[in-house]
Amino acid sequence: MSHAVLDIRDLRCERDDRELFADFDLRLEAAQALQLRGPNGAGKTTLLRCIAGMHPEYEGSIRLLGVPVSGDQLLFVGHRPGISGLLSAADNLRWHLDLAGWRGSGGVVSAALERVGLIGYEEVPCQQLSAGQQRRVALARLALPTAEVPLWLLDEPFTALDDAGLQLVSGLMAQRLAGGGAILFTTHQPAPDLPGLSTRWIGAAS
Amino acid sequence: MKYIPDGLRRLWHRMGSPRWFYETTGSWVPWLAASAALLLGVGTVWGLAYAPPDYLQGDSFRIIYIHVPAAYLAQAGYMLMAVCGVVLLVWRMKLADMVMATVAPVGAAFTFLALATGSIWGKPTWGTYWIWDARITSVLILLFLYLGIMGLRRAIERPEAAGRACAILAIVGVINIPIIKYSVDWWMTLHQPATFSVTSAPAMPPVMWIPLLLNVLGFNLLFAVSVIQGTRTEVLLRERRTRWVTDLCRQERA
Amino acid sequence: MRASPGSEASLWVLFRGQLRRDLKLAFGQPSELANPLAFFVVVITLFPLGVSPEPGVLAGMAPGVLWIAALLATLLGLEALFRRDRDDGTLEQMVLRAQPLYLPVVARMLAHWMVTGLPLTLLAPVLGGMLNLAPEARLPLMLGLALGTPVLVLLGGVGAALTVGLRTGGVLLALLVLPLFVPVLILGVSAAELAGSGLDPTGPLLWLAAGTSFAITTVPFAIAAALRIGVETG
Amino acid sequence: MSFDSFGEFLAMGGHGFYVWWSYLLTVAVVGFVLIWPLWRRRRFLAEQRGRLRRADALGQQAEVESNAPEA
Repeated sequence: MSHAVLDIRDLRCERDDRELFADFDLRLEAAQALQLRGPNGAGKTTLLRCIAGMHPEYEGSIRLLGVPVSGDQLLFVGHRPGISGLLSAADNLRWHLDLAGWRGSGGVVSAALERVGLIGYEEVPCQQLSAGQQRRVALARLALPTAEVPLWLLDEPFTALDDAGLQLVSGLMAQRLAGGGAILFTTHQPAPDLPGLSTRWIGAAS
Repeated sequence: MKYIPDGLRRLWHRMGSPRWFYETTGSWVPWLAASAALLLGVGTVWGLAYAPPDYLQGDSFRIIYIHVPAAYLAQAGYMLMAVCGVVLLVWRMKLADMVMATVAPVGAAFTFLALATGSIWGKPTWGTYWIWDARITSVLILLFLYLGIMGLRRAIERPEAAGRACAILAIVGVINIPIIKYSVDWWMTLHQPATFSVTSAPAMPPVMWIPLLLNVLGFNLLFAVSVIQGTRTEVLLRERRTRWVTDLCRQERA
Repeated sequence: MRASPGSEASLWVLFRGQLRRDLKLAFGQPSELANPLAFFVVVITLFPLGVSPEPGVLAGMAPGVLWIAALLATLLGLEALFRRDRDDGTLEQMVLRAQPLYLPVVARMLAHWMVTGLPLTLLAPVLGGMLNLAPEARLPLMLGLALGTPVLVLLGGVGAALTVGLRTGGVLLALLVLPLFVPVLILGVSAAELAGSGLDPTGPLLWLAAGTSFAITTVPFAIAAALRIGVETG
Repeated sequence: MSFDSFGEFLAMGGHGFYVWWSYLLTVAVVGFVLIWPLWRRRRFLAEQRGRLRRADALGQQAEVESNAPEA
């Protein structure tokens, strides 16, 4: 029997003494993308953090490919960039490769930076880049070979990006979907044009 | 857990339920308190009035009838926190966290008592209220460890995270306690050691140690009463949003 | 191409990558590197001024003074140990992705030791000379610091990890870790004192070595567990 | 009985001050340890009662109960 990439059942989750979810189910198959929408405080970020294992106060079952979630099966891009401002873009990405135990050529780093349009900025400390450029460094992680994992969790991936950046990120997402990955993301903007995309409202609208 | 008989496993799970704890232990408290009062009454009167004076220390040795139980509880309390910490981290039993949160101030109070009585005992014996005796120094460090745990719990807002953080600290601390104790003992042998310490009274006759035993038992029961009462309160606080606690509050009002 | 998780080679990549990153970060800010060392030197300078410049008096208290100053200098660097990583989100990436988390934690602590404990150790004999420390005590002092500062850094790491998300960092951190430093302090000072009075310092040094190996193998697990709590939603 | 008179008992062979201070301190600590949890409990119940009364007065009993999942 084949398992869904992400299978959430009977999720009940609280935060600061307030119930965010009760009897919440969610199922995401390979090559599917799901956009979470809802007002601020509805629990979109908390849901992503529950899945990533960074919010342990929940009841219910969260399974990735039929087994409990393991950090090396997913890629999480949160509000915090995961990029150190004191290091260069290349050093930051190299560290992300090392974290995943990547043993291939380091050439993939410049390829990823080229993909997000940061050619020539490889060795500049990230804190000297503009906010949009820093955001691109964070998103360059999506273009690394270590991003080829079954599930992406993206929290507001389109903030601080110009139109070109938006195109770029939706391109990376489409590529991952074509490669058989599943994507769960939050955004306040209207959804970009992606194959296999559906939208789910949580919070007030439900 | 697979090889544990079913009945035992069910008991374990039931014990993990704060509500079960609250409803079961309520009736224990009066009995425990009465036994504690009896033991402490007999032990203390015996120790204060009937035990003969120590041939070296005179009547000031009667302080041991409270100092020893307090020092014992100070250490036992920390151990209990570490055990609760393991239970919390391994089995995620919330009740263990509630016990741990309750034990900290009680254990710290007894640690303070051990320290204060040891220091008061030092005045007639050594001629000064404070001497860097190995045991007293270890107890002082134990007090710091308690204060650290209490400080950490206060500093972390989410009770769930605070519990696990304190569990880690308690486990690290409990591994360190014997190391601290032995290193301090060893350090004393390098420097001028105090000739005798508050608990090293040579070969006590039964008329002196039986009251000590009674008091140790009595203090243990007292500790149990306090921890059970404290945990019951903690259960109510943490489960205040559940229906059974709301109902209980309504009943209390009526 | 991608190493299967857990294979030896990818474990090495994980360890080396973290170490390289942390060393780059440390050497990227020379001031933060120098501050604990400057603190160490300044504190040592205060003792002759505050207590007595008498060579005999200084020699007697030199081991203790050097060790306590080293202890406080270690403490100084701890608060920032994980804080910046938490703020920029690299800590949550590390906790999430690294398998096992033990390895990058060890690398993190090793890097921190290389920029705090190691320079302190190398500087100690010079400052010992200024405090009139007996020449035969200098090597045992250095050995003691070399063996003891890793334990200080590791135990301090537990405190730093436990307080990483908290607003009331510094004082609480000191309260958490200083009592745990006691055995290291006692053993380290004793080694130097024994050697200074012409006795054999190997006993306490061996105990320190035992403690260091025990701490290296076990304490990173506690740090890792504490970091997992630290990255949870606050 | 190791003392001949009540006066001697109080004097404790000249160490009365230390012995009685220790026991006084013990009574204080034991009192604290026993009363503190009870005091917390009383405060909690008073608070909850206040909350429930407020909820009742507002006719919003439902608010409290909807917040209360079955234990």
